[in-house]
Amino acid sequence: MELAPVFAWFYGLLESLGLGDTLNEIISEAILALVVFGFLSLVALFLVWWERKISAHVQQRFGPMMTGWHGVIQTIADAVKLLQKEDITPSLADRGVFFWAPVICFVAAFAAYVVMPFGKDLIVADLNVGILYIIAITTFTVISLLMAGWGSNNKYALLGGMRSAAQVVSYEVPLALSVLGVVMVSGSMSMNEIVKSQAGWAGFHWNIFFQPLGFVIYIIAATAEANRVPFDIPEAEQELVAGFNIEYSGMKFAMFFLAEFVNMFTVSAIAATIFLGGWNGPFLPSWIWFLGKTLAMVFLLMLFRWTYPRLRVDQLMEFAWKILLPLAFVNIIYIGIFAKWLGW
Amino acid sequence: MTKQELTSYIQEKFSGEIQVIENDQKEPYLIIQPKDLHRFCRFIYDDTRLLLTFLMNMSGVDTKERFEVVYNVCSYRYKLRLYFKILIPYDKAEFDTIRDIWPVADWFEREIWELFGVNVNGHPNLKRFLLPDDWDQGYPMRKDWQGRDVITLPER
Amino acid sequence: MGLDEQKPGEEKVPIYNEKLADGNLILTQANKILTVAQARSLWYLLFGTACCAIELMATGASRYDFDRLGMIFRATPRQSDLMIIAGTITYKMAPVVKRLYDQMAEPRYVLAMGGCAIGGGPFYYDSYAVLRGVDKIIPVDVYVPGCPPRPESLLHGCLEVGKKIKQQKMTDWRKR
Amino acid sequence: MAEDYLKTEEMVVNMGPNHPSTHGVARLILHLDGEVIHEIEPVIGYLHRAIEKVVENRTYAQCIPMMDRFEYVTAMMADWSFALAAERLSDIEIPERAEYLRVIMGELNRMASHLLCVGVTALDLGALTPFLYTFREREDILDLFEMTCGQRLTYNYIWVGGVAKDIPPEFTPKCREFLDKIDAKVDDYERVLTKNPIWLARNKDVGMIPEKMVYDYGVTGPSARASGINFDVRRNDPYSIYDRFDFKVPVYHGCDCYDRYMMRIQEIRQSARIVRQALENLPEGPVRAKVSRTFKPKEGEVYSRIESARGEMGVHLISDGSPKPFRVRLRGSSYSHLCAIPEICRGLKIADLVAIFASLDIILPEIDR
Repeated sequence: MELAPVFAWFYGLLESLGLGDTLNEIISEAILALVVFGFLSLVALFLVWWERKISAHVQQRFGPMMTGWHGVIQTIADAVKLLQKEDITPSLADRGVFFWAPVICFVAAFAAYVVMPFGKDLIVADLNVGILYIIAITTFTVISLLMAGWGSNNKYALLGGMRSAAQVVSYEVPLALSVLGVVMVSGSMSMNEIVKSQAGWAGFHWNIFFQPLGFVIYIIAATAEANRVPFDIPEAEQELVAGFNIEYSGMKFAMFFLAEFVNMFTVSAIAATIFLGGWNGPFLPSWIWFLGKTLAMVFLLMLFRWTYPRLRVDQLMEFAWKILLPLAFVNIIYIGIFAKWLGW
Repeated sequence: MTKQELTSYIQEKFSGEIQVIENDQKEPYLIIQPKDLHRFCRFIYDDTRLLLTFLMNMSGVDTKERFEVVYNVCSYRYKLRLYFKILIPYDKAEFDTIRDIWPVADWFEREIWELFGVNVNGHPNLKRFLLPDDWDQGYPMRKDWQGRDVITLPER
Repeated sequence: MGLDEQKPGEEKVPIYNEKLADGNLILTQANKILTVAQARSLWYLLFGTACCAIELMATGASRYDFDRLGMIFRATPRQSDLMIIAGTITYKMAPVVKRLYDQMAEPRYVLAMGGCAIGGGPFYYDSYAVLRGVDKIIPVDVYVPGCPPRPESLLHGCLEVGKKIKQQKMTDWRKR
Repeated sequence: MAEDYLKTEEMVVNMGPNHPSTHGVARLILHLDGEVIHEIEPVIGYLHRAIEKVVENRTYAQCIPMMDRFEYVTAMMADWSFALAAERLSDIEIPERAEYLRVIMGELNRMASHLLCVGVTALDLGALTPFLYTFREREDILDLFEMTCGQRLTYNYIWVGGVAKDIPPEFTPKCREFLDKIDAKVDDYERVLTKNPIWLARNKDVGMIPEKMVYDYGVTGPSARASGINFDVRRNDPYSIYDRFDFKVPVYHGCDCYDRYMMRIQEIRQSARIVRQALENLPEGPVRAKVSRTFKPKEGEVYSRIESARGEMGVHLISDGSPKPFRVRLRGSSYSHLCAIPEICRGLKIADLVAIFASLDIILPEIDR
């Protein structure tokens, strides 16, 4: 069952109330925002639980079992507990910066979903620079991490913030270049257009089949963007204790924590959208296809997390600039040649 | 090289200055004069027939009559072991450092300084090691030491 | 226990906690949810000094698996709820333990694991360096004896912490 | 001058005593330039429980539990080294079966310790999963110990004059079962780690301990053998009955963290070989010589050394003929290893420090005692 008609019906209902166009617009946007926010919060909570379960089963454990059926409401208990925790601001911290860092992180993580096509016609705003907007807005995360690192007035946090800044800035380049390959082929930066350009051919028109190299580069860079192992040096537990969030407790920490998982969902959703055909797929409703593909990508990232050790900070930089970046250029040249001469 | 050969070889080189104590455990101990310590260590470290390049252990002992510092060295090349000790009288509780030969002796000496109160000449880094920074109860490993908050095990 | 059974001399407990029937259902349920959430998500501080730390690691590992109870380790005291004192605390270490406890955010709980943390253990006699019981510097909620305790008894101790939390009332927090 | 503009202030970071990767309570004061370590100043003593002083007031039988606490990761070895020292000071004839049991327990404990080390190294480098895999096998070994002496960690099993009690009849089949599967399990760990490019990048050519530094700092055991020093107390200065077993002493020449890791993997395999041989030849008979409760060794002093899991463990025991030891000096190999850390880590990064710390398998009770 497609979800787009539901929203259309609802909008029709709103119009029939006769509140005037401006008010209609405001109310519907607000409701949409709430729906997306609620959905993403649920997804983040689910992902935390899922990650714990996957890690447990990879490691021959059970994972959360006590709270709810197989621990499904474990993360809700965690969230409720974190809400109750004392909110500590270190006395020497830079209060303003310390306070706003998690907020910015949280907002940046959620704002990317404005242009995400959840399904057929299921998009909050189809910007014509959609993918550019997403890349821009997710980079805000690094600002918040830097702020957290600086504002905490803790050396470990500072090191973590610096590391994350260096890392995200470096990996942004190959990431953007790998996305550029897709944009070159589809000829548009709108997320909807990109999805539509991959329709048909029973799935064989997905970008992953034409640009496997681009996909690999994207996945690697995206793992780094989401600060996941093997690229999780900003919060490397064994080196920097907890990295940038070392001084955060209670709800502020929960915001970082949820934002991290939302970020992971974001990069997976982008991968699903631009490489795996987005919501395209037969038989099932489009939003199920989208969710399924995204969760498959999340699963892949989680398997990375529980298999690999982490890289050292200089190796990380080397990998970005010496290997990924040239590869990304190769990818672009290859796409340029093929797109030009073979006329995809 | 057997243990007897080893001790006699060293005794030849340091004629008369070194006393050898044989004990039941077939582990002869050499007794070195504290003033010879550095020269002796340098010799056994450099001598090509010994190459006792490996300092295993240094233990401080309070024998109720004097302090002793026992050195255990061994050689990986020739699979030798050598134990020697220096005797330090209570009234002149000091000995020379050998941390320029074996850097690891730095820590061993610091420990002996801290727990026994034997001064180490030429050691640049004599500061609190195992005990808390605000420790003010003397040298706990001495036999006559009485601690403020030590509860002794009752005899049965 | 209903109100009717309350004997005259007994200390009066806050009504909203004990009485369900008389319209205070929401507060009681909220209290229950809040405390259960706390009890089921005890993130413990990764803190171990001696032998018990190895058993603590073993408890977190596959066979015993702390995660079943929703317990995961956090390396920083700010984000942890439960401090498991695993091992001997010496006089040199005591200020550090105190400081870590102070850094933890309320509500916080302490579990003393093993003989050394409870009362000095085998080092009670003759040792000049061991703090005889961590409860001399920080309040302890649950003691788990053993040298070191088996992982099962540690898990039991953690469940006991959970039980203790569930008995709390919302008004108790102010007092802490 | 460009250097003048780019000169940054040194940052002093206090790592520990409570830090996830200091394996206990080591405190390292790091002087950093960005991520690069200029200088490390180890501060120890946070676990100084005065074991050496305590045992001066204990009888020899009461000393053994203290030895367990001195080195809890390989407590069997610690018991053994103390018992060995006390036995050398007297002329107790150890029953044959007891010697075999000591070897079996010691080698099993070595395997448990190496499993812990490999797992913790992986954990410190960010891979949590191998850590849980190695702990899974470690639990099987602990089951065997528990079956024998009732404790999982502090065994109090190897006594002066033998071992505390005989193994139960179900020990041998269980142990064989474990030995049959451990090789495959070690292969599993190797599949996860050995060829993993990230693992190689993090470990290869990191934390070099050249031969000179081995001598300077008294690095022993697997860490020395990974630097090309072909020396094993079990083979070169055999104690107990190690001369009867056929085993290889693996030697690597890479001097880096990776070879120290490989060293431990190989030693697990070799230990399994020794245990298998010992089980094969286990004779019948008593397990403890007649040693009275107030055991009095002869007057004298002795230094006994055994090959513990992380290097040479020595006990310098001085007896004055009374039922209590006069002076005991415990030498743990981590003592020298931690002493060498500042030298090894100079100019490396924080992440390397963590890898080196883990690969040297430093545990603090050995150092602080």
